[in-house]
Amino acid sequence: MVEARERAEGVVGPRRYEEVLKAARSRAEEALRAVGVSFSIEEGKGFVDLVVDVDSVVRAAEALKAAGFDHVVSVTAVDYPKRKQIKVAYHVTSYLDPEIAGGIVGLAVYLPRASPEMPSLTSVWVSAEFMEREVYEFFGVHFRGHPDLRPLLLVPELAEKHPLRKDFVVREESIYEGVPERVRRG
Amino acid sequence: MSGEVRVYGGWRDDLGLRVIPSKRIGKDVYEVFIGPQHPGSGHMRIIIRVDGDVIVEADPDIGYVHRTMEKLGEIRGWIKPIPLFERMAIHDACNITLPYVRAVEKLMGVEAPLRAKYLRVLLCEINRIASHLYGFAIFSIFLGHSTMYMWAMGDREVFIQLAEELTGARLTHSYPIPGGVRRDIPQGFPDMARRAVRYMRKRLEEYRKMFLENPVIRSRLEGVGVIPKNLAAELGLVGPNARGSGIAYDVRIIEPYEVYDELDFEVPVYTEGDALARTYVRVEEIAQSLRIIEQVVDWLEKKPREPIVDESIYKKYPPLHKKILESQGRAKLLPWMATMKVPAGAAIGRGETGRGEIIYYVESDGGVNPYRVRIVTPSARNVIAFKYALPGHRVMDLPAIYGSLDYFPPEADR
Amino acid sequence: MEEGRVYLGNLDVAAKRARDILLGKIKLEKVVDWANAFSLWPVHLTTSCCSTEFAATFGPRFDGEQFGALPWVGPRQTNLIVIEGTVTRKMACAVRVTWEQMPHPKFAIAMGACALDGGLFYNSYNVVRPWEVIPIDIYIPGCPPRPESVARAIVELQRRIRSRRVASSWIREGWRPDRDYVAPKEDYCSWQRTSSPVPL
Amino acid sequence: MAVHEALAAIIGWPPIWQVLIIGFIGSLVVSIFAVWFERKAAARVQRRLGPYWASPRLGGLLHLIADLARYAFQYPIIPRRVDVVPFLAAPIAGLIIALLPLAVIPFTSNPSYWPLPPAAMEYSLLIALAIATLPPIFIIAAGWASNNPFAVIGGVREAFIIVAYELIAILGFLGAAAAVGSFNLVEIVAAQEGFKWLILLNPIAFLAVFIAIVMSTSAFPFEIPESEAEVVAGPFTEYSGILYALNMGGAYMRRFVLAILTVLAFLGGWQPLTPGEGLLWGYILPSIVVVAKAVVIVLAISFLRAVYGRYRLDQALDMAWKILLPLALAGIALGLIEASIGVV
Repeated sequence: MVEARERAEGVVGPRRYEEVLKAARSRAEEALRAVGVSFSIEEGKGFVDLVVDVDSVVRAAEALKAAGFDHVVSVTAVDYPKRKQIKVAYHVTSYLDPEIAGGIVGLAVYLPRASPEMPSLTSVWVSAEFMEREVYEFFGVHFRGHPDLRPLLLVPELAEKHPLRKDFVVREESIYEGVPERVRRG
Repeated sequence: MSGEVRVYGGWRDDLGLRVIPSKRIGKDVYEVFIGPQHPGSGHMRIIIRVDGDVIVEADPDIGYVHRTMEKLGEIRGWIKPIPLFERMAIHDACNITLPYVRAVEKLMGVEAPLRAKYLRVLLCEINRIASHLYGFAIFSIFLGHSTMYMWAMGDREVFIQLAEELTGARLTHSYPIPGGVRRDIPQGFPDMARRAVRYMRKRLEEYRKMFLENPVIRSRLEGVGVIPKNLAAELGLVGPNARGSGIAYDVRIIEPYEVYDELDFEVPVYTEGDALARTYVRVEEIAQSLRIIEQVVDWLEKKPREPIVDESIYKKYPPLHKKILESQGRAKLLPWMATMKVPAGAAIGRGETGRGEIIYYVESDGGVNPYRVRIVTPSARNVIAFKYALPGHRVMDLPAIYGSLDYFPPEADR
Repeated sequence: MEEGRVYLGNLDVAAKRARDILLGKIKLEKVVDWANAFSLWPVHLTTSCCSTEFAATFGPRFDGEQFGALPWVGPRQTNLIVIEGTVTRKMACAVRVTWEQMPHPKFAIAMGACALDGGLFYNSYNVVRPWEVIPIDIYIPGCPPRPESVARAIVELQRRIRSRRVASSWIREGWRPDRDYVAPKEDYCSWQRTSSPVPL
Repeated sequence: MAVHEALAAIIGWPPIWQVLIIGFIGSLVVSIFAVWFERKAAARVQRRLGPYWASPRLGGLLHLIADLARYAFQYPIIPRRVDVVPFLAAPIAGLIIALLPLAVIPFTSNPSYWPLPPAAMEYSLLIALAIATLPPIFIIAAGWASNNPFAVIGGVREAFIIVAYELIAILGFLGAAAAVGSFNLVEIVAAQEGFKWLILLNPIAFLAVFIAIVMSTSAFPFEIPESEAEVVAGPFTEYSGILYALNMGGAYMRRFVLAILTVLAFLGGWQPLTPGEGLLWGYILPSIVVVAKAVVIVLAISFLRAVYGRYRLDQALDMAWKILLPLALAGIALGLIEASIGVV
């Protein structure tokens, strides 16, 4: 049993999440500064977003990966029609580095809403592959260099409409939709 | 006292990194569409390309149960998404809604009282056992072991009944609400829970004899679907699948939410990374959940009854509802909650469901509806494992690997 | 080809007469209905999360097999389809294809509020109503329905088959007149043509 | 000779009525009972009721009749893409040939009720084995004619399994024949007089034969060709209605026929009964004893479903070639040693 415990490196004990987040944040900031990527910070509750330029996102991602952030938790996209922007945030964290394990740091970019396009980070983080496909179909963000950019969840005709954008409106609550006419009864 | 990691295993020391074969596409490679109407697929489709009897490429085609949770979450206020989201993993309802509730609580700045936290943990652990047993049942029917399916299904009913006693619903509990829980424990619940715990401990031994140590089952699982630690971290697998590969990661100890830092339990980790290791992780987790249930029930019995909703919410209760809450221990949902506004900001709430880490990214613009709810369920993160774990295995290994990953499509498709 | 008829006879007439004798004269009707009622094998098609309760129905506590219902693997060998909850656009095609693969007489149970009118997902953009896709015999309300109500639906379907002679009349007529009004298959399966899986 | 006399002679010819009565009707009843037992025993192990409400007093036995009747009257679908003639012929031919070994198996030591003339009886074990190994060909044909990927995979698996188990079954029976020194089933039974049953004298060969039967009729834990988790219903995926019932019935009937052969070779046949004169004592009672023993074997195989999962194909083949084949050879060696010592 003792040997097995030694074999499993990176065993994390219980700790306060705030400390982990702080460590992860300073590690990420250092990593970005080291490669000379300028960034701004957006605070969230339980995470922090580092906003970078589209041009430097690959370099920033590689730096974060090298700093120990080994997998993507979520590729989160948010549509801001008023600002005409779409925010794409790669929320990453670490499994293997016990110091920052679990601290969520976001690598965010703002894309123009009319033609959202950015380089794919699948080559850096394999775990982003399916999530990028999801963002592609729901927001229409085109990921350059993605190995297999197809709709994941939706049928193709629906994926063209990008349902999670704010201008795709679903019927509001309390309006009951009647029987569709195309069903011929009796 | 708190959770600690405990590393088990070591029955196979010789497992190194498994090399994924390169994509050999030749003339004799043919395509097999497995699903969605297929006994070994559930509600998804896996397109596999087979060379002889060996899978060379696998392409999970999901989305057959995509019910647009993220979009509907944006138009239904802050309370009504709770019953909506628990349809993702209906047999793990408390675990899957609690992180959303916690994210909303973070934005609102309220916190559940201690008793409510214990009650949440109680239902979470009951649900975790039920979820593991369900996965266990599906897994064993994939391997053709119908008796284990029936046993696990039957024992799951024990915990469903326990949850029903606590919340009033078999599966869809909608138990945690922002700032508390809906109900206190009913009369006689602690004894019932202890009986269930004793029963389940006995049954786990029988599971070992019947299933885990069955030579046929072991030969199907040992060394099958090996995901080494590095690959598991690279793919971002979660839950028992990561812990079966030697990654000591559990949200309950990474970010001890509710009262998990006051409870004594272990997080089992196996280092082999094969299907058997993942199965053993689940079995050990059931045993640990039983421990937690015992502790929580003891605590609840010892402490006197306190309010189970936050004070800021309790203040807004009309007198009649206050009386119901104090006498019967039922917290009513009030009309103002349907149109309540939440301060602007973004929060990430996360928790450990039976299948692993779930993450809610909730963004508010200060309105009556969430501006954006991004849900990353454990199955949605595990689905990538099909693409990387299946190649190199035989077709008959597909159900073994599928079952050991404990993948639940409605959860992955959201 | 008049001579041919001397030797072979009119096969249609002969088959019809044989069918009449089998079903009418010998009172096989009752046997057929009884057999169909007590041998309702649901096909394995899980459409949504009601499948957990469906699985519980056939677990040891509720044991759906006591009514003779045995969940079976392939559609060709079954005669009952249970829509287990929401049917999405992608799944609708699978439901329809599975229904068409089943030999008649066949029956359908729609389980859950989503299968009635969408339930919680009534205004979702990806949900279709199963009664547009296939003809349904029995609806079970609930979200999700308890296993008892699934068992109740099976018993109710048995009663209906036996009292209304559904199965035998279906075999006699060759089709079921009150059960053909669903939308055309193209409505649900058109996406399969347009979507292109990875070329081999 | 008048026509009706000729007809009566043909119907009264022992091989024919043996195939028709014991074979068809008997094995139909046995298969229904075996399926019922399989479901009911599994239900008991799994703490539930099993089929029940069609006939509460009979313990739900009528549910199986209902299943059969439902299959019989359901509309059989013949998909457009199948090869029609083999698709239709395979289940029927498979069923008939599965029953044909009964045309050469003696159920009594009374020569007047033997299906073959005494001279031909010398090789009855070999003839029966030769016919008994034929039906899987038709399962493969069914799979290939279906033109469905799952059916084709199932057919290929069946082919793999045949190659593995056929040799073991034959070698296992040879172990019995070697011990007695004869291929005559009557002599093999006669040699087991006085409870010197070959299952006791040569348990190795019996074990090999038993597992070979389990494998050949794709029962658990070797239910690989029809393994539902990957290949739906295997070779029978496209079959519906009565054609599927024939296919499934064929498997159980094959199990029953092979069990009868095993009873004669290892379990002392009609012993402890000594067949006498007359139809009742000379034929009916001995055959009832044989069938009863065979039913025990069939039920034992059915019960395995409740205990085991299924092996992987390569593991099953591994087991067949690396463990069972040496086992069967050891059975022959043991039989030869016993024959030379004179135990039997």
